[in-house]
Amino acid sequence: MKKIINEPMAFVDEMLEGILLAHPDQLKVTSDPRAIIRADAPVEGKVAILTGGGSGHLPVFLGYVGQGLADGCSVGNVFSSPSAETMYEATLATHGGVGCLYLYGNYSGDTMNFDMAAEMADMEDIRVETVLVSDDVASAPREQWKRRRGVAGLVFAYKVAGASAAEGATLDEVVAVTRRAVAQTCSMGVALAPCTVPAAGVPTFTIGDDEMEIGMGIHGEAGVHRGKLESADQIAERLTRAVVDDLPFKRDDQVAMLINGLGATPPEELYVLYRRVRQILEGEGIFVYRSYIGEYATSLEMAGASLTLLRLDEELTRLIDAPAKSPFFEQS
Amino acid sequence: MKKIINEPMAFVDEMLEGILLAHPDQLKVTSDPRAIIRADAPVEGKVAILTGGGSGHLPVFLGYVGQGLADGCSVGNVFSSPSAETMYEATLATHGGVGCLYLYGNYSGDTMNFDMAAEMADMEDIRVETVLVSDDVASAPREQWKRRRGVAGLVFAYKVAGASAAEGATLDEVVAVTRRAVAQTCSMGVALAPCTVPAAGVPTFTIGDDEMEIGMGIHGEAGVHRGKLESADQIAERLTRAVVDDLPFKRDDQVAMLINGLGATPPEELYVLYRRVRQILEGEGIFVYRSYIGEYATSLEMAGASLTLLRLDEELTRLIDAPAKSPFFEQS
Amino acid sequence: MKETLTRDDLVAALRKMGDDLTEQAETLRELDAAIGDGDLGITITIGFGALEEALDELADQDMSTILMRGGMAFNRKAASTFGALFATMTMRAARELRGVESIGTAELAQMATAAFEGVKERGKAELGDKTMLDALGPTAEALQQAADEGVLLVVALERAEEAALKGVQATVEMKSKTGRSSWFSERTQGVQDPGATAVYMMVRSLAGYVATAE
Amino acid sequence: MKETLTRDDLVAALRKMGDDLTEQAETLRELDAAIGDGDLGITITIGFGALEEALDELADQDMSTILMRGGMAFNRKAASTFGALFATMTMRAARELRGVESIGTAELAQMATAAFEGVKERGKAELGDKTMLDALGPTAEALQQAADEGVLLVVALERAEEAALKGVQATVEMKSKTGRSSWFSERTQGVQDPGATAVYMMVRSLAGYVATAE
Ligand SMILES: Nc1ncnc2c1ncn2[C@@H]1O[C@H](COP(=O)(O)OP(=O)(O)O)[C@@H](O)[C@H]1O
Ligand SMILES: Nc1ncnc2c1ncn2[C@@H]1O[C@H](COP(=O)(O)OP(=O)(O)O)[C@@H](O)[C@H]1O
Ligand SMILES: [Mg+2]
Ligand SMILES: [Mg+2]
Ligand SMILES: [Mg+2]
Ligand SMILES: [Mg+2]
Repeated sequence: MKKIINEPMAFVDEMLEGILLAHPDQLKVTSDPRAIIRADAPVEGKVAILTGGGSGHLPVFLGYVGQGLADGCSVGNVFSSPSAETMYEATLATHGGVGCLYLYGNYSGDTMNFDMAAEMADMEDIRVETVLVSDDVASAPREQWKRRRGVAGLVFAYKVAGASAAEGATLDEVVAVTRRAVAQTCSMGVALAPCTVPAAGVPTFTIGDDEMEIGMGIHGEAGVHRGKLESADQIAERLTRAVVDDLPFKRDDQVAMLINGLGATPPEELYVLYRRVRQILEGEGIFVYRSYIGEYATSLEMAGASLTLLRLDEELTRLIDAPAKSPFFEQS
Repeated sequence: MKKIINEPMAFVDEMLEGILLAHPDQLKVTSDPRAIIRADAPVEGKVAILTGGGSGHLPVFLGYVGQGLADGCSVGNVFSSPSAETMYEATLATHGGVGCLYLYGNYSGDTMNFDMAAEMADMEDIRVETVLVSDDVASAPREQWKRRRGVAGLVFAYKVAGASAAEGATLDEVVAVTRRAVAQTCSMGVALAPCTVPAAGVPTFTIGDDEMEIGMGIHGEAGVHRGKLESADQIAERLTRAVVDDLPFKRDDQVAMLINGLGATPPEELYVLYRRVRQILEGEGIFVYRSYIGEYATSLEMAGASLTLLRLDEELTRLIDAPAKSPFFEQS
Repeated sequence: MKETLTRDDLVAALRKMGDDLTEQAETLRELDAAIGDGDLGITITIGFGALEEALDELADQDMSTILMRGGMAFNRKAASTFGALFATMTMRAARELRGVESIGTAELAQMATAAFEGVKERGKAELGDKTMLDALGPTAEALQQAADEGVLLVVALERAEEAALKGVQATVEMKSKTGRSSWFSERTQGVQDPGATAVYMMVRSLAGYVATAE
Repeated sequence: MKETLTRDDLVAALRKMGDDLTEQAETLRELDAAIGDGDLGITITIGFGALEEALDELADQDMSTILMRGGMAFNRKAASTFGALFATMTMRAARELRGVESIGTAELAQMATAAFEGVKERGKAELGDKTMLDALGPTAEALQQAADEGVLLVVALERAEEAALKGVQATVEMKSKTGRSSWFSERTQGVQDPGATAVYMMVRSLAGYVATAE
């Protein structure tokens, strides 16, 4: 895959430089160039939401730093965890005196580094709680859902946690509602073509010209089914079945729905997919309260898409509906 | 290129079905299934902005139907003009008694069909004025800028025209300010990899694994330079030079800037490109007042990007800053 | 061989034209891909498909209505430069058919001339700009000449086909001055204009119908 | 051949380790690509690069500081599962080095055991889960055994290398139970664990240093 880049090793830092040049009203950097926070951080008296992870997934993770979303983000190399020290810097620069929530995807590199950061914060008497997003149905059976990968479900988690913190909830309250959201969020994806990490220079996986892989992870982790490329309607059927049967989502459930593009798949195709998923859900009596369709969690130029459903209750509905604003996500 | 689609011939209609299912609060369809308009249309006493063109460029064109933007859109097959009759339907369903502006890209298929539609509207005593967007520097020399293709500059044209109409300007006023914006908008793009029209099944062009094409059109129309793929900084230099020297943009000019992704190019790369363009502009004393970075005008899964600059004056600055909201574009 | 075309002939000839052009869609796609955007193949396939479908409904209308509605159906489903110009051609030709019961050389010549003028008005291009005008113009001219000489339809169309072919071949050396391909005008030299080629194929198809139909 | 390692030896051995592992980065990338995400090659290249750079600044510090700061530098630049665990290993091993002037078999055994315990704590995995523990555990055990027997460092490392190799080979048949690869546990069978392989390469590199350095 051809790329518009300079030195592959400078890719992440140059990207960050661009983002900071473009959005100085919304974002600023800390003493650690990889720890980026809200321009108005720290917000005194508000629970700070910290996130982070490898680069290459924009808007995830940095794109969800903003009003009604996260307060800070530590930025790793492409598909690699940020360091413990970066997360610690982001923590110091954003905490508003009432504790921090570390909210990120369940990947061992991130977990290990952010656990180290939390231990460092603890030594400064900053209280840190962690909620891991683990929504990828393909990566472990239901009984072990906490072992699953975190994928596009992150978006709902940010929305809920960020809105709750913005409302003035305590850390315990933010943690509780975010955990509830995460426990009711399921995703399933399909990959059609791989992406290439700039510094690696080779595709993350290989796949036949006429093949697709259901359940592939956003770094190219193997999925649950590889087979001939099917029609959008058949793919919709597979993704919807996997997600609906998992939680399971039931008749009269009210859900927020995300059809997410992985990078190279055009929005037109996402709407073709959305159409059929929506029809199937309606057929099952599952009510789609709010829909997001677009690129919300990508894997560089990977081709493919994912479906995420979040079961709503009254509080989650309010938090999902709340306004939010970042350079990458705006809802009024 | 593999696609998430059903029957290629059903692609556009299924996509529209998905968009209407997803955004019933913002969009509705007319008696012609390809004529899509604002949910609150017609807005009495407001100049209606009508647009349209081939599919495959989302958010262009339909994505800019919304508050402070366009009122209606006629939707063609992929990369093909909509019919005169569709545009006529959209006109009938949106005009608010004070005239319509047809605002679209300079492509002969669209021009011929929309001119036919304007003649049909004229027979109903609906006044229609046309402003063609022709911002692609690569497609004709400066002296003949009205012959140029319309590309990502459409976004600024919608923003300006939509905000002006929303402010209550007359048709003549909307036309005047939109023409002024269009006359001061220049774009230049680079393509790295082609896209495939679903019904055609073959890529729109071929290009070597190590090549790029500067100035290629958004349907794969030949550009002005094909050569070895260069670094992001070198590409930035080429695009910026072409755009700045064309108008030309001068020291102390204030501009709105758009770095637009064509489809497969990740946002990370767009920011790497943005960084260098911004540095060059600053070096020339050109002040970037507002930046848009992302996918605003795509070509299915084409890889590449474009730079657009709009020279601002006081009125244009106000109109660019005005709020706007559609399912694909939100600014508060 | 047909001496004149009746309503049933018009319908049959249009169907044959649809079939013939659709068979050549890939050639047209390739030509358009070389100097345009490659959509002409789809336009032809979808457009003539829509026209043939419309004919099912229109078969008992008068010739003028058949031609006009057929052209509109083409552009409704396959709107494009070519579609709009095709609809313009059929509309203008249809105007010449009002009250006409059968088409001989004189009528066909009038229709072709009207179509040519219509395309000129709609597209604001000139002969030599490397467009369909460069096939349509010679066609109209040859038919007019044939009408003046009073030759049979089959001969007139033989000459028209020849004229269209020469016209289309002449486009190879032209540089595009209008439409999509004019953006890289220099590079269009050496490639035959796709729209002109389609017009030539239409003339050839009609000539074939007249020569062979019983 | 070295009987003990001084501070200069530690620095030299770490540099050699960096060079050796970087040379093998492509192998590690491929293993990680097969059952993980393929970033281990980059992690190794960047991480050891950062470590070697840090050594330039650290060369006159004590051994414990060198090791701890070196590991932190690795993870700062190449944070990842492997990076965090590498930093954990060096930090725990560094703790054992406080006040120590030279490393013999006994000291090395203590360092390895502490590193092993540290990785277990941080990663919450068990032996047999197909992780670096499966190379690190046998290494620590072999070194401890050698220390108990009082053998020379060079012999101890020979045995450790052998144990690590066996450990790493045993991972081939294991199914991953933790980390990225556990998401497709079944399919990981037949592939050698990349992290364990890296640990084995580190042990081999150190054994090579001790065997050949003057
Ligand atoms: N202004 C014009 N007048 C007459 N014919 C034109 C004009 N512009 C383009 N054409 C014809 O249209 C053909 C291309 O048709 P089509 O593929 O539908 O156009 P596009 O894809 O550019 O909209 C050209 O080959 C040419 O013959
Ligand atoms: N919980 C764990 N405990 C010990 N080692 C682990 C653990 N999880 C993963 N590893 C090791 O880390 C290696 C992968 O490292 P790395 O590529 O950095 O991980 P990732 O890319 O998944 O973050 C694995 O091969 C394995 O040896
Ligand atoms: Mg990794
Ligand atoms: Mg076209
Ligand atoms: Mg064309
Ligand atoms: Mg890895």
